[in-house]
Amino acid sequence: MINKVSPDLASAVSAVQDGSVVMIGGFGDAGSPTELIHAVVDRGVSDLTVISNNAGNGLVGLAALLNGGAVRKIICSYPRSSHSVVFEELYRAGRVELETVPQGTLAERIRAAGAGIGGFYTKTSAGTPVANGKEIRIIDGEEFVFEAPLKADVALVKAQTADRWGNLTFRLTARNFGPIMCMAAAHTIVQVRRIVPLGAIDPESVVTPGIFVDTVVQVAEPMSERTAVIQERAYP
Amino acid sequence: MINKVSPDLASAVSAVQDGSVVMIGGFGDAGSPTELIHAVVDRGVSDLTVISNNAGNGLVGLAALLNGGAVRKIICSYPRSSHSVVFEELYRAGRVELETVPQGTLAERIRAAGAGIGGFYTKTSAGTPVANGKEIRIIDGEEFVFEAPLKADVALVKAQTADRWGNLTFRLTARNFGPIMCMAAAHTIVQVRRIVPLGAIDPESVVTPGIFVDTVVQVAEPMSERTAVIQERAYP
Amino acid sequence: MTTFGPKGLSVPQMAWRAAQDIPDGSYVNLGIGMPELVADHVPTGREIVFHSENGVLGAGPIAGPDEEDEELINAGKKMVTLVPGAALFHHADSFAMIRGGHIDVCVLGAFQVGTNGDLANWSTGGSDAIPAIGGAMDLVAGVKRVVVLTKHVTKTGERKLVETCTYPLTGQSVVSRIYSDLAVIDVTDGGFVAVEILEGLSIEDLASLTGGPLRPAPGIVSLAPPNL
Amino acid sequence: MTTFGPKGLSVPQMAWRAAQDIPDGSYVNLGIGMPELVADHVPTGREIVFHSENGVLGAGPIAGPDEEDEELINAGKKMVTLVPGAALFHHADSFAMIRGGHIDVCVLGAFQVGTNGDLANWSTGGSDAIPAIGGAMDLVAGVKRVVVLTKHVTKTGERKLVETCTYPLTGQSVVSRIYSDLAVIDVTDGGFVAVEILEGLSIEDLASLTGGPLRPAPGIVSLAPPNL
Repeated sequence: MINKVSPDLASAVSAVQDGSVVMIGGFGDAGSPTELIHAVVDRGVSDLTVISNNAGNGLVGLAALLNGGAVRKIICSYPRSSHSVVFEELYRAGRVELETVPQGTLAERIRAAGAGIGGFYTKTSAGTPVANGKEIRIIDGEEFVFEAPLKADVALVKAQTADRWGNLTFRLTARNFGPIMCMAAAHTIVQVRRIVPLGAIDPESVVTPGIFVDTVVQVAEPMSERTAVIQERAYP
Repeated sequence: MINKVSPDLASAVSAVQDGSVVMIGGFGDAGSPTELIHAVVDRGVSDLTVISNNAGNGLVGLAALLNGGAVRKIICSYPRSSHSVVFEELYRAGRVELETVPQGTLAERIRAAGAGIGGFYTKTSAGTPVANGKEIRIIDGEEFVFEAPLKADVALVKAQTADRWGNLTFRLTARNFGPIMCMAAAHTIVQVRRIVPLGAIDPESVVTPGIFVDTVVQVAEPMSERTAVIQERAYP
Repeated sequence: MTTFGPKGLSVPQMAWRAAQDIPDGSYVNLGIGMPELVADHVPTGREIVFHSENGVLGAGPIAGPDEEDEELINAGKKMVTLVPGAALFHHADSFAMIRGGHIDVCVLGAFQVGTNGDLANWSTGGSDAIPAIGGAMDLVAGVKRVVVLTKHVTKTGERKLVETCTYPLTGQSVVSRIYSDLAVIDVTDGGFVAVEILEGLSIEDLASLTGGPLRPAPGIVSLAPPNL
Repeated sequence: MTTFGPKGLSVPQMAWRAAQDIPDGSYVNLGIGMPELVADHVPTGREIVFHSENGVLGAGPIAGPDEEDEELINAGKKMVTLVPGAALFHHADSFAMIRGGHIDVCVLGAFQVGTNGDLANWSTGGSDAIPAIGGAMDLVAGVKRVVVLTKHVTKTGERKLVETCTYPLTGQSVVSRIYSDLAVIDVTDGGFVAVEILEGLSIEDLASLTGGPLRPAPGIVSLAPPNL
């Protein structure tokens, strides 16, 4: 019998270890798996490499993980925001390493890892400093840049609904990196608002099939990172 | 105002010209855009290159197009079946060229064309005759084969529901190559059972967003290729 | 505010002007900031589908107080709405639209545009700057027509239309047209060509505020936005 | 039918034997033909999710007369059903599952298996043959564990387990285990190792029907399927 439902957050994130490469879903505060991240904060792990579109806001979620010193390196597309204070301090103090990747290249590298692609050529970043040191190939007269797949030990993702097989639906733009990160990690952990019986999700509407998911945990009412930032709440 | 709905099949397929590269959706008889193919037969075009998983069955659909002499070359993964008699005759007579591609490589090459990827590396076919003459690269100690994107002038696809913007849903395993072929063709033509008002398809459940679709035409009750083959019906 | 150069178009007027050129039926991506305003000025009767790279086609206006949903945001992280016909998808599919050449037009901001169409809009190259790229490099590499919406010069009077970009590039030879507060300028093989110019501004004055060679189009006309 | 060699397992018995080794919770792809029968013999209490490369996870049994739907087929183009928990997806996503290493086990037929685990199952290399590949090359390249279900020798007595494949390869060093009508054989760095052998058949007899070196596993046991 397949039952990917974990009883609580602490058990759910037990796959995260010192030195893990961790993908974290979300774009801005939509889709941020805040409660899963906090459970990782509680584990007290260190030396993480985080792959995420942004670099956290305020003092909760990814920012809390950074603030606790758990992160050695972050690979992201857009680390700057009006509330990315923790990241900026750590970065300027040389306490966190940053690799900036164009957003589409980030997404495609993640998908490539999930799809068994050994690398691909993209026009994105050709002729820019981002392409420095990368292999360039001329295809049909245009410059393309070689990009390698980007995989992870663990992915932390927020979705809307799951069944015990790990089939997922998402909600609005909280979908963003979730489905591809589920594909690209050796162990994918998903927090969902609702867990429904097997068969309750229309097979036509499953966004992420359960094969890409290892652990599901219910967080019925996830916190609003936006509100937490405005209220200057911190975790822990 | 955007209205991609075409009044009839003949107008719908007017983008197919002599020498066009034409993707045709379907796996077996599920998802075969039979009525669109017949409209192309009626146009009397020639010298087509067809990209499709199979090579047609009986004397309808793709087999009818082949039988009419419209196809110069077919790129597919599995041209053999118990009813692929037309293709087999033409192939043995040297009257149609065949390029056989592993099914996953076919799908990934089509997606690559749709996603602006200049080429990619896959483990599939490494060490087999299919890799002969292709670039091999060792990635993490394993042999990978370079594959180029596969694009088309026109795609013929069968879906279930469309709105006037071309948003699509599919039905069961008739989905197969449809969504990726929609992405990879300069002009995508889709036959659907139902046309619904804009907004009637749940944004969460749109499988192919309208941006990938150029023309939609209603075929409320598409023929069953399976039945046509059993009954030995021919087109025209 | 414009201490250097003549008083040009207001920001809404600039956005209005850019919006006039977007054909009916276009799929359009708007950069964060000033370009977002273009959506407010689509001419009546045109149906334009707005793409937001975080996974929306058919993004509608900014959400009203009763419509706000933190899980429905645009690329600028503002809460938005969906129009009928909208579709939602994941990031790889979203960037497949961008990189695969499916988006017709994108409107971006700029630090610098070179006479050859080079665009610099992600980093001023300062050693202390935190490099943030976002989707800009993908947009310029993949979208069919890339246009720029920008003040003609910076607040401190530096030229943004330049002979050669000195800031790190976003993309090479990608910009087709520039909508500034002073002019509409095409980027051609022969350099900057003004096709519309602010009423009362001479081509010489415009040229003096432009860092690369600039010439008037044969049929140059006045840039005449409504009051906005 | 087996005019050469001893009377071995029936096809359902072979499928039964392969099914016993599939762990609870596995994602499994079954090749077209004989391997499809493996689904009928999943031990009670195990939940196994069957993948069909034409876009299904959670493919159920062959459709009964009242359930038939021409748009719900498996990779062998037979009309099937869906089980609760099934998901549908397009071909690129389906092969991302295969090629990305997400499928645990696939069971394939074979023309030849080499002592090094090479598999040939798509073409006998005849000049008149129509080359048809399907998903086999993707499966062997991507699935975590590739096993083969095959008669030990062909109808004309040719060995299918060979020193070196002479037919065009499907993949190099990909096969982990072979379920034949005579034995269960692991493909190891040291060649073929019989772990189970048909009751009454000697290892020497089995070796004589095997094209490459074969040795018994230290704990070799009898192959004892139920009557099927």
